[in-house]
Amino acid sequence: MIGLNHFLVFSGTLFCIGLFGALAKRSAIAILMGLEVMLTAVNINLVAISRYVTPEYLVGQVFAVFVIAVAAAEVAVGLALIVAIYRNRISVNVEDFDWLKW
Amino acid sequence: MVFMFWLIAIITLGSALAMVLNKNIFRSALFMVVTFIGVAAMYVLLQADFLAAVQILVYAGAIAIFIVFGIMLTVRGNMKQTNLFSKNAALAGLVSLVLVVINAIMVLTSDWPVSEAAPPVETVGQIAELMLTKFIVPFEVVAVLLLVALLGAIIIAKEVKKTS
Amino acid sequence: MDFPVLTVILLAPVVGALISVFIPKEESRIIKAVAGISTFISLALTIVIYFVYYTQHLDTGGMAFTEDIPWVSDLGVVYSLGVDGFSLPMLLLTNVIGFTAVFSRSWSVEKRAKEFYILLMILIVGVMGTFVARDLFIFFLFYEVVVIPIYIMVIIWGSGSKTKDVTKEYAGMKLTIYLLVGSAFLLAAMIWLYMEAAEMRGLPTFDIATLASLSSQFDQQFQIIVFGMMGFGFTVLLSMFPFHSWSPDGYAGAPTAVSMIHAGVLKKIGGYGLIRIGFFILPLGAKFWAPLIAILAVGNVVYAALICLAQKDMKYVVGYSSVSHMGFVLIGFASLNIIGLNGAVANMFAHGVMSALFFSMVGYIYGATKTRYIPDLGGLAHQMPVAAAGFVVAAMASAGLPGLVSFVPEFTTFVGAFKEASLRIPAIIALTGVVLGAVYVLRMVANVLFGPRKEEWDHVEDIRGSYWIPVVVLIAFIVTFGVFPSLLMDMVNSGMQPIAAKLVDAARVASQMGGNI
Amino acid sequence: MIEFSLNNAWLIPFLPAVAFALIVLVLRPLPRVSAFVSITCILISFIMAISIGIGVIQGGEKFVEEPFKKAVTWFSMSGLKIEMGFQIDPTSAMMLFVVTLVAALVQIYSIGYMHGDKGFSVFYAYLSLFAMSMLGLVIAPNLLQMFVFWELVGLCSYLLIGFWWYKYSAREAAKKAFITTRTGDFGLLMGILLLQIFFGTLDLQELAVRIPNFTEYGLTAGALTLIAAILFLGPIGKSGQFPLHVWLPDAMEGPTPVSALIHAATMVVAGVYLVGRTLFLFKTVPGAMAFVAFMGAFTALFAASIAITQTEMKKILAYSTVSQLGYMMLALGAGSLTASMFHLMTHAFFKALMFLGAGSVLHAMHNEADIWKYGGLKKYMPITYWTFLIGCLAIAGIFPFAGFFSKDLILEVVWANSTLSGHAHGPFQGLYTLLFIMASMTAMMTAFYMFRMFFICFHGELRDKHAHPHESPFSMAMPLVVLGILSVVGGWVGWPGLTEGKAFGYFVRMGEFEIVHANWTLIISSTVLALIGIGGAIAIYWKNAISHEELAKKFAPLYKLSFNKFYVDELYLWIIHNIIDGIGRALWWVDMHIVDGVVDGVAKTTKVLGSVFRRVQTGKMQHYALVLFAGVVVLVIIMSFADTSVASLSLLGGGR
Repeated sequence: MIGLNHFLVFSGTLFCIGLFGALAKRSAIAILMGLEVMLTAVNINLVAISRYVTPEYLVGQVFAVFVIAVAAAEVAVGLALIVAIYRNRISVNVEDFDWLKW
Repeated sequence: MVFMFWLIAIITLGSALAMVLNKNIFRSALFMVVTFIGVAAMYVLLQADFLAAVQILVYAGAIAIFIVFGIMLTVRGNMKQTNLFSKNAALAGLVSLVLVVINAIMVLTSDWPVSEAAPPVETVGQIAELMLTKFIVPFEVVAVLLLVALLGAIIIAKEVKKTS
Repeated sequence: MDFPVLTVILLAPVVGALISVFIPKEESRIIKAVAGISTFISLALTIVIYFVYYTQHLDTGGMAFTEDIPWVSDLGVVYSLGVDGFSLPMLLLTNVIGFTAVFSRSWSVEKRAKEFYILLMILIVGVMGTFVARDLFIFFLFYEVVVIPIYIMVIIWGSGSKTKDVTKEYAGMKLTIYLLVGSAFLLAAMIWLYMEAAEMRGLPTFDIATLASLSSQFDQQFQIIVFGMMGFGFTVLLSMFPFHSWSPDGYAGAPTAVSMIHAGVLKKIGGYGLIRIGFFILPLGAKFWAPLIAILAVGNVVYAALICLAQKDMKYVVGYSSVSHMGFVLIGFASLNIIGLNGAVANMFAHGVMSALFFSMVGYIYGATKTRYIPDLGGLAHQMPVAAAGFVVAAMASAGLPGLVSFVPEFTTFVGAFKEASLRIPAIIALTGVVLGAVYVLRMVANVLFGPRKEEWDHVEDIRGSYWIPVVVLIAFIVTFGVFPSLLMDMVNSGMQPIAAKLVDAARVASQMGGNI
Repeated sequence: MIEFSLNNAWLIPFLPAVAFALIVLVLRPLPRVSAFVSITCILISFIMAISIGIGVIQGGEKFVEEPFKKAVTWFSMSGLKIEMGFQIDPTSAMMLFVVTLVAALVQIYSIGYMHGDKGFSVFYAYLSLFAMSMLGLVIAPNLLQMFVFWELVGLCSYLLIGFWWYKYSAREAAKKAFITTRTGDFGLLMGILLLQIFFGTLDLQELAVRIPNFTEYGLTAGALTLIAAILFLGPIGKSGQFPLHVWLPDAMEGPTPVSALIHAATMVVAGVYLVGRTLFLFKTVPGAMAFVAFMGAFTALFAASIAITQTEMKKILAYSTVSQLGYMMLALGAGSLTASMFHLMTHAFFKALMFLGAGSVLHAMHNEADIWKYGGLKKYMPITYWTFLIGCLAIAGIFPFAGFFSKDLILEVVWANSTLSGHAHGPFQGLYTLLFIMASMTAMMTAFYMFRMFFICFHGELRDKHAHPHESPFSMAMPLVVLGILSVVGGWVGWPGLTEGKAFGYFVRMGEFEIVHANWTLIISSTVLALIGIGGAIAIYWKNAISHEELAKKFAPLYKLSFNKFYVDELYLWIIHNIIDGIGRALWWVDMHIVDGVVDGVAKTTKVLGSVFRRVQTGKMQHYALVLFAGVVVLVIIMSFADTSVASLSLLGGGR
C-alpha cells in the first residue's frame, strides 16, 4: 500500500536532486532548471499532505496552483536576467558572476 | 497502484538525475520535461487531476519552452560541454545526499495524522470555489505578480540602447 | 500642577525644528531666529520651574512637575517625566547652553544653516530628555537620540586640526563609536537590571525610583557586575581616563555649538546617569568600584592637565582641560558622601557653563581669524576686546577663581574627598590640577590675547549683534552662581539627599554582611 | 556713625565693588566720572574704617577678647557650613584703616599718573575691585572667605600687573605672578581643607578654641605641624617669601601706583595677615613657629642681598619689600602678632611712599628705569626728594621715623626668644639666636641699599642728558606728603611710654598683654648698624670715597650671584620648560600614540579581521546557497544528537 510516507520521501529526494543541480552546475540555465525541480517537489509535498491529512479540503492543491504561477513568473524573470547578463558578459557561467563582492 | 507509484517514481527520479548529470544542456532540458511529466503522473496518483493538467501545461509546456529559448539565446559552441559541474559539486552532492537521508528519517519517524476520509471526486469546481472565495486576495496578487513579472522580464531582457 | 510644563519644554525645540523645515534654506537668519526663540522658550520655562522648585519644593525634595503616561504597558514602559534637585540644575544647564549655542559662531554653518539648526534642536531635545526622564527606558531612548546628530554635525560642519593629524571624519567617527560602545554596555546592564527586577517584583518596570527601592534586595555580586558595566558606559561618556581620547579630538573637530553642548552638557549625562541610576539603584556596586574610579580620576586630572601644557591648538587645550575637570567630578563621586556628591554635581554644572563660554569664545576667535593655532595668534585683545574679556572670564572660571561658578563646587568636592581617609592621597594629587589648570589657561590667554598688536588680525571684527548673547548670558550665569552658590548648592543638596542616604544604608548593610568590600 | 559703621562693616568692601560694577558696566567710556566714582567709594570706606577704628579704640579690651562678628550663610549642607560676613577686632580695624588709606591715596595719585592712558577707567575699575577684595579679606571671619578674597586679590594682581598687556614683559609678569601665588594657594587650600576635615569648622574664633585641644580631634602634634606648614605655603606665595618670591620683583611691570598699592602696602601683606589671623594654629606647635620664623628671616636676608646690586628703582624697592615681609614673618614666627602688625602698618606707609616717589621719578624721567641714568634729581623734584628721604630713613630704622619703632620691636621679640637674651623660652632658642643675627644683618643691608639707591638717584649730576625731569602735579604730590607725614609719626603709636602702655600693642595682640620694656642695648646697636649701612652708602655712592666698580670686581662671583638673583628664576624656568613641559609633551606623545594607539589599534584590528573575513564573501550566489544548506544540515545533525528534547522533537518527531 502506498502511503503518505512514500510521496514525502519521493518529493524529498526530488527536491534534493534539484538542489544538487542548483548548487553544482555552472550554467545559470541549469541552475534555473534545478530550481524548477525543487519547486515541483515542494508541490508534491503540498498535494500529498493535503490528500492524506485533510482529503476533504483542497487547500493544498490551491497552494500548489499558486506555487506554479509564481514558478512561472520566476522563470520568466530569471531567464530575462540571464539574457541580460549574457548580453553584458557573453557568458552564463555563474562562476564568472561575483558582483556581490565589493 | 503500488506498481504505478514505483514505476513513476523511478522514471521521475531517474530523469531528474539524468537532467542534473548530463553534460549537454539541451538534453538536460529534455530530461527536465520528462521529470515534470512524471510529477504530473504523481498528481494523478494523488487524485489531483486538475493539478496534473496544470503541471503539464505550465511546466512541461510553458516553462520548458522558456528554458529552451533561453538555451537558444545564450549557448554557443560545443553543445557537449554546455552543462558542466562547478568546483563545489562534490560538496553540493554530499549536502544533498545527507539531506535526502535526513528527510527520509524525519518523514519516516514522524507520526502523520492521516485521515481516512475520501477525497472529493470533482476537484476543479472546488478549487475554483476556494480560489474565488477564500483565496481571492492571493489569487489577485498572483495575477498582479504575473503581470509584473511579464513586464519586468520584457524590460530586463530588452536590449539597452547605448547612449552616446 | 496640571500644565505639562516638562513636555512643553521638551517640545519647544521640536516645534522650532519643524517650523524650520518649512523655511526656505536661504533664509538662514530667520531659521536662526526660530531656533533662538524656541530654545529661549525652553530656557525661560526652565528658569521659572527652577525658581518654583527652589522656593516651594526644596524642603520636601523629591520629584516635582511629574507626568506619567503609560506607553508600552506590557514592558512596563511609562513616559514619565519629572525633575528634582538633581535634574533641575542639569536641565537649566542644558537650556542655557542650548540657547547660547544657537548664537555661537561656527565657522562653516552658513553653508547649510537649515540642516544645522534642525539637528541642533534635535540634539538639545535629546539631552534635555535624558535629564527629565524618570523611566530608564525613556532615559535610554533620549540618550540614543543624542548620538546621531552629533556625528552628522561633526563630519559635515567640523574641522581638522593643525597640530594633530586628525580629520573631522576621524574625530566624528571616534566620538560616535566610543559613545556607542559605551551605550552598548549600558543597554546590556539596563536590560539585565530590568529582568532581575521584573523577576523579583513579578511585574516589569523601568521606573527608576521603583528599581531603586529594590536595591537592598539585589545581591552584591549582581550589583558589582551590573554597576561595572553601567559605570563603564557612563564614565566613557564622562571621558574618564583612559577612555577620554574621543573627547579632545571630538571637541576640536566639532563646530562651536556642538563643542559647547557636548562639553557643556552631553558629558554630564554620564555623571547624571552614574549617580541617578548607578549609585541610586546599585549602591553596593558603587561602593565596590569607587576606589578604582578615584584612582582613574586622579589620572584624569593630572594627566590631562599636563597634556594641556603641550598643546598648541586652542580647542585641544580646552578639550583636555575639560577632561581634567571631569577628574574633579569623578573624585567627588568616588567619595560617596553627601558633600563630595554635592560638589561633584555642582561641578558638573559649573564646568558646563564655563566650558560653554570657553568654547564659544574659542569658536568666535576661530571663526574670525580662521585659525586656532596658538603661535599664529597673539595680541587679539587689541582687535576684539569683548571677546578677550569673555575669554578671560572663562579662563578664570576654569582656573577655579572664587566668585565665579566653579570655585565652590571644587572646594566642596575636595572637602568630600578629604573626608574619606582613603581618598586623601588621590585628592592631594588631584589638587595639583588646580595649579596646573592655572598654568595652561593663563598661558593660552597670554599667548592668544595679549602681547603686541599683530597687523594681520586688524581686519577681524569684535563681537557684535547676536554674538553678544552667549557672552552676556553665560557670564551672567557664571557670576550669579559664583556669588550666590547656595542657589545651586541647596538645590543639588536636596537632590543628593536620598542618594547619599542610600549609600550610607548600603555601607551599613555591607558591614553587616562581613564588611569585605 | 561709629555704631553704624560697626554694624555695617560689610559696606566697606561692598562700596568699591559697586564702583567696580558701575565702571565696568556703565561708566567705561567716561574716564573722569569713573575716577570720581571710584575715589568717592573708597573715601567713604576710608571714613567708615576710621570710625570703626575709633570704635575699636573706645571699646578697648572688649574687642580684643570678643571680636565683633556678623555673618550670613553663604552655602551649607550637612557637615559643611560656610559663612560670609565680617569680624571686627583691633587687628582687622587696623588693616582696614591701612588698606583704605593707601588705596585712597593711590587712587588719587593715579589721577595724575595715569592721565591720558586709554585704559584709564578700566584701571580704576581694577583698583576698586582690588580694594574690594583686599577689604573683604581683611574682615573675613572664616578661612574660606579669606581664601575667596585672597584669590580675588590674586586676580586683581594679575589684571593690574598685566595692565599694559601689550607689552611682552607685562604679560609674562602677570602670568608669573598668578601662577606663582597659585602654587602657594595649592598649599593654602589643602591646609584649609585639612582644617575643615579635622576640626569641622573654618570659623576663626571657633578654630582658635578647638585647635589648642587638637589631640581631641585625633591629631598628633606632628600632623598639626604638617598642616600648619602646608597652610603656610599660601602666605609664602602671596607674601613673596623664599622660594616663591620670584613673582614680586617682576610684578613691577604694572603701573607704579599698582606697585605701591599691591606689591608694597597691601596685597603682599595678605600672607602676613593670614598667618597673623591663624597664629593660634602656629603657636600650638612650636615647630611651625620655627618654620615661619626661619622662612621669614631667611627671606629677609636673601632679598636684601639681592637688592644691593639691582639697578632699577622699582626692582630694588620690590626686593626691599620681600625683605621687609620676611621681617614681618619673622615677627610672627617669634610669636608676636603685635610686632608683625605694627611693622606691617609702618611698612605700608613708608613703602607706599617710596613707591609713589619712585613713580614720580619714573613719570618725570619718562619711564627710564635704570637708576644709573638718573642723578641729581634733588633740584628738579624737591617734594619727591624730601619725602623719599623720609621713606629711606624710615625703612632704615632711624629714630624717630616709623620704621624705627616697628623694626626695633621685631628685633626685640626675636631677641627674647633667643638664648642670647638670657631669659629664653621655647624649644628652638638656638635657631632664634641665628635668626636674630640674620635680622640684624638685614637691617644693616637694608639701610645700605636704600641709601645707595637714594644717592644714585637724587645726588650727583643728572647722567641722562636728554631727560627733562620735572616735579609731579598736585594729585601726585599730595599723597606723597600725606604718606611722608605718616611715615614720620606712624610709628609713635607704638611708643611704649604712650598712655601707660595702652598703645598699639595693647590693642593688636594675641594672648596676654605685656608691656615690652625698651631694651637700650638693642636699640642702640640696631641704630648703629643702620648708621653703618647708611655710612657705607654715603662713602661709596655720594662721596665716591670707594669706587663701587672696584668693589663689584673684587667680589665678582658674589656680585654676579646677587645681580642675577641667585639664578632662582633661571632655575624655575629650566624646571618648567624642561621638566614640566617635558612631561606634558611626553604624556601627549603617550596620549597620541598609546592611548589613541590602542583605540586606533582596535579599529585597525577590526579592519584587518574584516579584510580577512571578506574573502569568505566570494560574491557567488551558489556558494552562499551551499553554505546555507550545509548549515541546515549541520544544525539538524547537532540538534538531533544534542540532548535537548524540544529540538529533537521538533525536527525528528514531526509536526505534533
